[in-house]
Amino acid sequence: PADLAAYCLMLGDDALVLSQRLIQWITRAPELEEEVALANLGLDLLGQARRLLTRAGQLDGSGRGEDELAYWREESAYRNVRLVELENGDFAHCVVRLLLFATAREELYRRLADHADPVLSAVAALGVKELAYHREYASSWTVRLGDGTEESHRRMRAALDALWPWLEELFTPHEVELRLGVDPLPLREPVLASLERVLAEATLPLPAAPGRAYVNGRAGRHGVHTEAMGPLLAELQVVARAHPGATW
Amino acid sequence: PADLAAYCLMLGDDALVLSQRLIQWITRAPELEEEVALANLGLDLLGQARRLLTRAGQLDGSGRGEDELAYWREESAYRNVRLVELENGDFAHCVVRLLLFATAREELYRRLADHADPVLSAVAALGVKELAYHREYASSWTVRLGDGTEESHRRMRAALDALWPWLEELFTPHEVELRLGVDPLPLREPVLASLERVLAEATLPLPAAPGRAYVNGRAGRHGVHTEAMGPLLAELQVVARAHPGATW
Amino acid sequence: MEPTERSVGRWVVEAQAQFDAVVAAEQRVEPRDWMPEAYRATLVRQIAQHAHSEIIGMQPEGNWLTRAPSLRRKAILLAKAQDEAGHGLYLYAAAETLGVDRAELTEKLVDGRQKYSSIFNYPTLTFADVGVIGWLVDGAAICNQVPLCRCSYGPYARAMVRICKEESFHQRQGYELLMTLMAGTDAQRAMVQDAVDRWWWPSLMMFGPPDGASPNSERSMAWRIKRHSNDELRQRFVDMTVPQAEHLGVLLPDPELAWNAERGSWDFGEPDWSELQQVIKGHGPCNAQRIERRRAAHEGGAWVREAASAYAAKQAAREGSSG
Amino acid sequence: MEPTERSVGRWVVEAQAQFDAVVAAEQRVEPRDWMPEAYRATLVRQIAQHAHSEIIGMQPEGNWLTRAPSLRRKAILLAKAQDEAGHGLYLYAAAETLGVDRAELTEKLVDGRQKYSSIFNYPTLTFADVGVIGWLVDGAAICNQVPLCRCSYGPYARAMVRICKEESFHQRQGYELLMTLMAGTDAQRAMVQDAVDRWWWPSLMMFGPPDGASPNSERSMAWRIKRHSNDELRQRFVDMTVPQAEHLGVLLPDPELAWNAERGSWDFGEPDWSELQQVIKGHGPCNAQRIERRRAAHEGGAWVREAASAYAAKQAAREGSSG
Repeated sequence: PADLAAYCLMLGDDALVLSQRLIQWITRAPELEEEVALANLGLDLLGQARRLLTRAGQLDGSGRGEDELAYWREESAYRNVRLVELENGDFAHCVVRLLLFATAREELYRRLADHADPVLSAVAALGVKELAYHREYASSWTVRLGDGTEESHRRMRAALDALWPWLEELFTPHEVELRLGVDPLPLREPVLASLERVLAEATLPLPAAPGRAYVNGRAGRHGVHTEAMGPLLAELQVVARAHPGATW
Repeated sequence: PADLAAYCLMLGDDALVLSQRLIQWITRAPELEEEVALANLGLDLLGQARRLLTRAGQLDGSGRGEDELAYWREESAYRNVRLVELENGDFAHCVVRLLLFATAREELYRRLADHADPVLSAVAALGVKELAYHREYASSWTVRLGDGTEESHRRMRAALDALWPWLEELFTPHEVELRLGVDPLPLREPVLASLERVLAEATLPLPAAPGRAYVNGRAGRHGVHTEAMGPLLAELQVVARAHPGATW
Repeated sequence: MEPTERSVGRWVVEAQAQFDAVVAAEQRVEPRDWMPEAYRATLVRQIAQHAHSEIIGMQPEGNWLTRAPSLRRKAILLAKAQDEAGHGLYLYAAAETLGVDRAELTEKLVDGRQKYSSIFNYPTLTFADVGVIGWLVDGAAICNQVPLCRCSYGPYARAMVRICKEESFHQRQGYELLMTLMAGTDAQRAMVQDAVDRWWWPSLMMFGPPDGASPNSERSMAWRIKRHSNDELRQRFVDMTVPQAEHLGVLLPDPELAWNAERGSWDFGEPDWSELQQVIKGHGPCNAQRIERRRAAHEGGAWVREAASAYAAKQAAREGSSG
Repeated sequence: MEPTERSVGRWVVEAQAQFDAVVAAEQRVEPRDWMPEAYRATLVRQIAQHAHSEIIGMQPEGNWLTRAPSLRRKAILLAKAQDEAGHGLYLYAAAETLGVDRAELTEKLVDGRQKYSSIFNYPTLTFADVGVIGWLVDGAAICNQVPLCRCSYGPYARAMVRICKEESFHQRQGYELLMTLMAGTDAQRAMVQDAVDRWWWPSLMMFGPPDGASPNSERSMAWRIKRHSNDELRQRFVDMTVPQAEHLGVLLPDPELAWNAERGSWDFGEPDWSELQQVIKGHGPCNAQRIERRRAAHEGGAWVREAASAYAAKQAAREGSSG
């Protein structure tokens, strides 16, 4: 259960942190329909995060609830991949990050939908539908922006160059994943194949850049994040931490 | 002494918050010489803030030191004017805010240099020299950017339009100032005259916009700030507050 | 056969009579019906202002989305922001039935030719503001908007039915947040009182100037766009809110607030109309910030909208050539 | 009288002999002296890389300027950032004595044609990193730089004297911060240990690849630009640092670290050179972020520099016409 708790934290933190990045788009989106859609995606991910964090708190024996885990852990105890925490850029950056994450996470949830843990399998079974919508949303914008104007094409290439090197971390197994038999490496091929199809339709080249280096072998899954993570958590946690023990 | 403590807080908070905004420029300035200069200005203001907050903590009988006042007060207890807390914009915005603030603060410090309180008078006596340099620095950039290129002129006008309405608050007396006999209203005329000279040399028009409204008669000096203040304090305070009682 | 001037004249007179009869009978005017130009213009202005208010109104609360102190409150607030964007969409669609388009209205918003509710030019300073906006600002909006569900213009009336239902839900959530905070720590209770102190008077000003100073009201009433005077609605809001404040345990910051047994209503003080005037003229604490944010989103999103159009055009061409 | 080819040839031979003699005698080569082209190119590359490192090196620590947990630490860190900008200025000035200009070097930095120290491509994740950078990174830099104070090229040597003095001051401040944290709470001590765990190996890599894999070293030594091999300096750093770590009470994350009585030195393990290779090739955790920040500041500041030039030109014209 300690390993399963740690795994729920990893997936829950991915969802929570990406949700926070999407929320930062609200009142800043290029069109009102996108305000609605991004809020919708953010709500899906926030819902997944709440169920996964709650499950982690049950499994690790600490009795911590979703809020205790979200608001009172420090940065090094957060286990999300670095891709989801990077600062927001332009809308192309938003679309590309969603595309990379949703394609990989849908593929993962599909495999977890029959996991032995009833909560994890339920989150995955519902999540696979949600993520399929996220991937569709991101794919359709990828195609429109990639095959839109020269400027949108250029911005999409820049976003791909910036984000692609962080994708590899999603396929790099952590020891907890290996012990649980949920090695993410087999996701790599189908995810890349799917991304290749979308990028081809979008007239965008598949980037070839290698993954970003770790720090002495450690990265997001080990609590070693980027410099974007501290300010993100500071903002997320500031009100809750100003009122220890309060109920909201 | 309660009034004098409150007054030291007002001036100390002005200096601390503007210093924090200047510090955010580090590694982002248009030229290395400006990195050095902005750090220098930030250090001056930070020094003033430390002496003024320390004095406020002595006078109010609470025994709070500079760090307790800087890191453990909440937003509504901060007494700076709103001008200093507004989010950074471009370098023109930085220059105009410095110009407005430094011109007004130099004028104030000149009058406070013979104040009965030995600490306040010492801060003012040293500060008047520091602020004269700040005003000179801002004035010389105001002239260069105002009378530089079309683009720099346009940016300076936009910065003036954005910031001018917040200037008035520096001349609007708070009851504490009236009781202490340090009404800031008499500063208004000499400050405006000085600004008019600099703007004329910079070929920039003197803005005519009225001051920004208060909220039910309250603004920065009463702890009613703008939406820029919360994130500024969250960033300033996050590490200190994560470690209550720690020494650094 | 071209209609003669006289036949056009007679047709207009008949159409006007038909319009007047529909309005007087409390029936709905629909987009294809003839309507007086002034009626159309009034509606466009009012619906646009209302749509703009929904969109600008996302900002003060949106300010707390990333900082909401529990994940449940974050989800509630995010769903509310989503609803508001949706309300904006319905209302712009209603305005479009009158022959204007959304892009044009957005341009008018960002260059200051059209207004939005002045209440959103005040800052949100603590998380309690989220609750107080739900309670007081949404509450006042509902007082203003419920009569609009019976507005003579069909698309606007139908949009308002849906919007009012969701607004009531938001108001209850706001009040529930405040109940939770008032049952919490001293600091939480103080946050609520401070937020009420800041939002009470601006909320009262949401009903507009006193009746004597409200020039367009009479005609809007005749057209069944407006049904109650500003002062009537303000009084209704005060009477509804005072017992809620008592139940919450907060003090409304008005020393003149007193029950008037004779009128069966609460007496209350005069808002600071000069502050409201400053805010209306663009000098409120957040006017520049709100418009700037909207402008930045709109202009910063131009390349995205252009790309979407370019792609749609390419697709249409491809389908045309293959079909 | 035009010099003949032969006379030029002889002149070069004599100049080269003169240069060799100056270098061998541990005297200084000055900007107006003749120097071999390869010497000049090597110096430009090294001084530029050094200047870039000062400027890029402001970022990892600058990341904590706004969050420093006491006002005293904030002031210290701000003064340090100011010093680093100053070091960058001296060093660019030293490079300019060799006939290049700062703007050109900055262009080469932001488009990746010139490097900076790879150590700055690691993230700073807690405030303890500020102390550890002072202790380990500045410490390693000083080991590298002290010999440069005797570098054969005068302007570089003189800049290094001033820089080393300030770097030592920064290193002492970093160590003092760590002493304070180690005397503090459990959480503070854990922060320090975590930071040491992350920075130890990258610090060792600051001395460059092992001697066998360092192709340009020999010539730089002959020219008295470099005086010790990478491995010598690395050993010197380890020997200096181990007792400091013991005094602090932190563990260096190397199980092979052991006193070798025979050598009178500490034995230590092999850094992960493959990770260093990734970082050098541009794939480190922060390479893209560091260059992007520098590029954004440089390009975002173009209008300011243009305005300053335009104003200076106008002023010159005005003085010309009035003078």
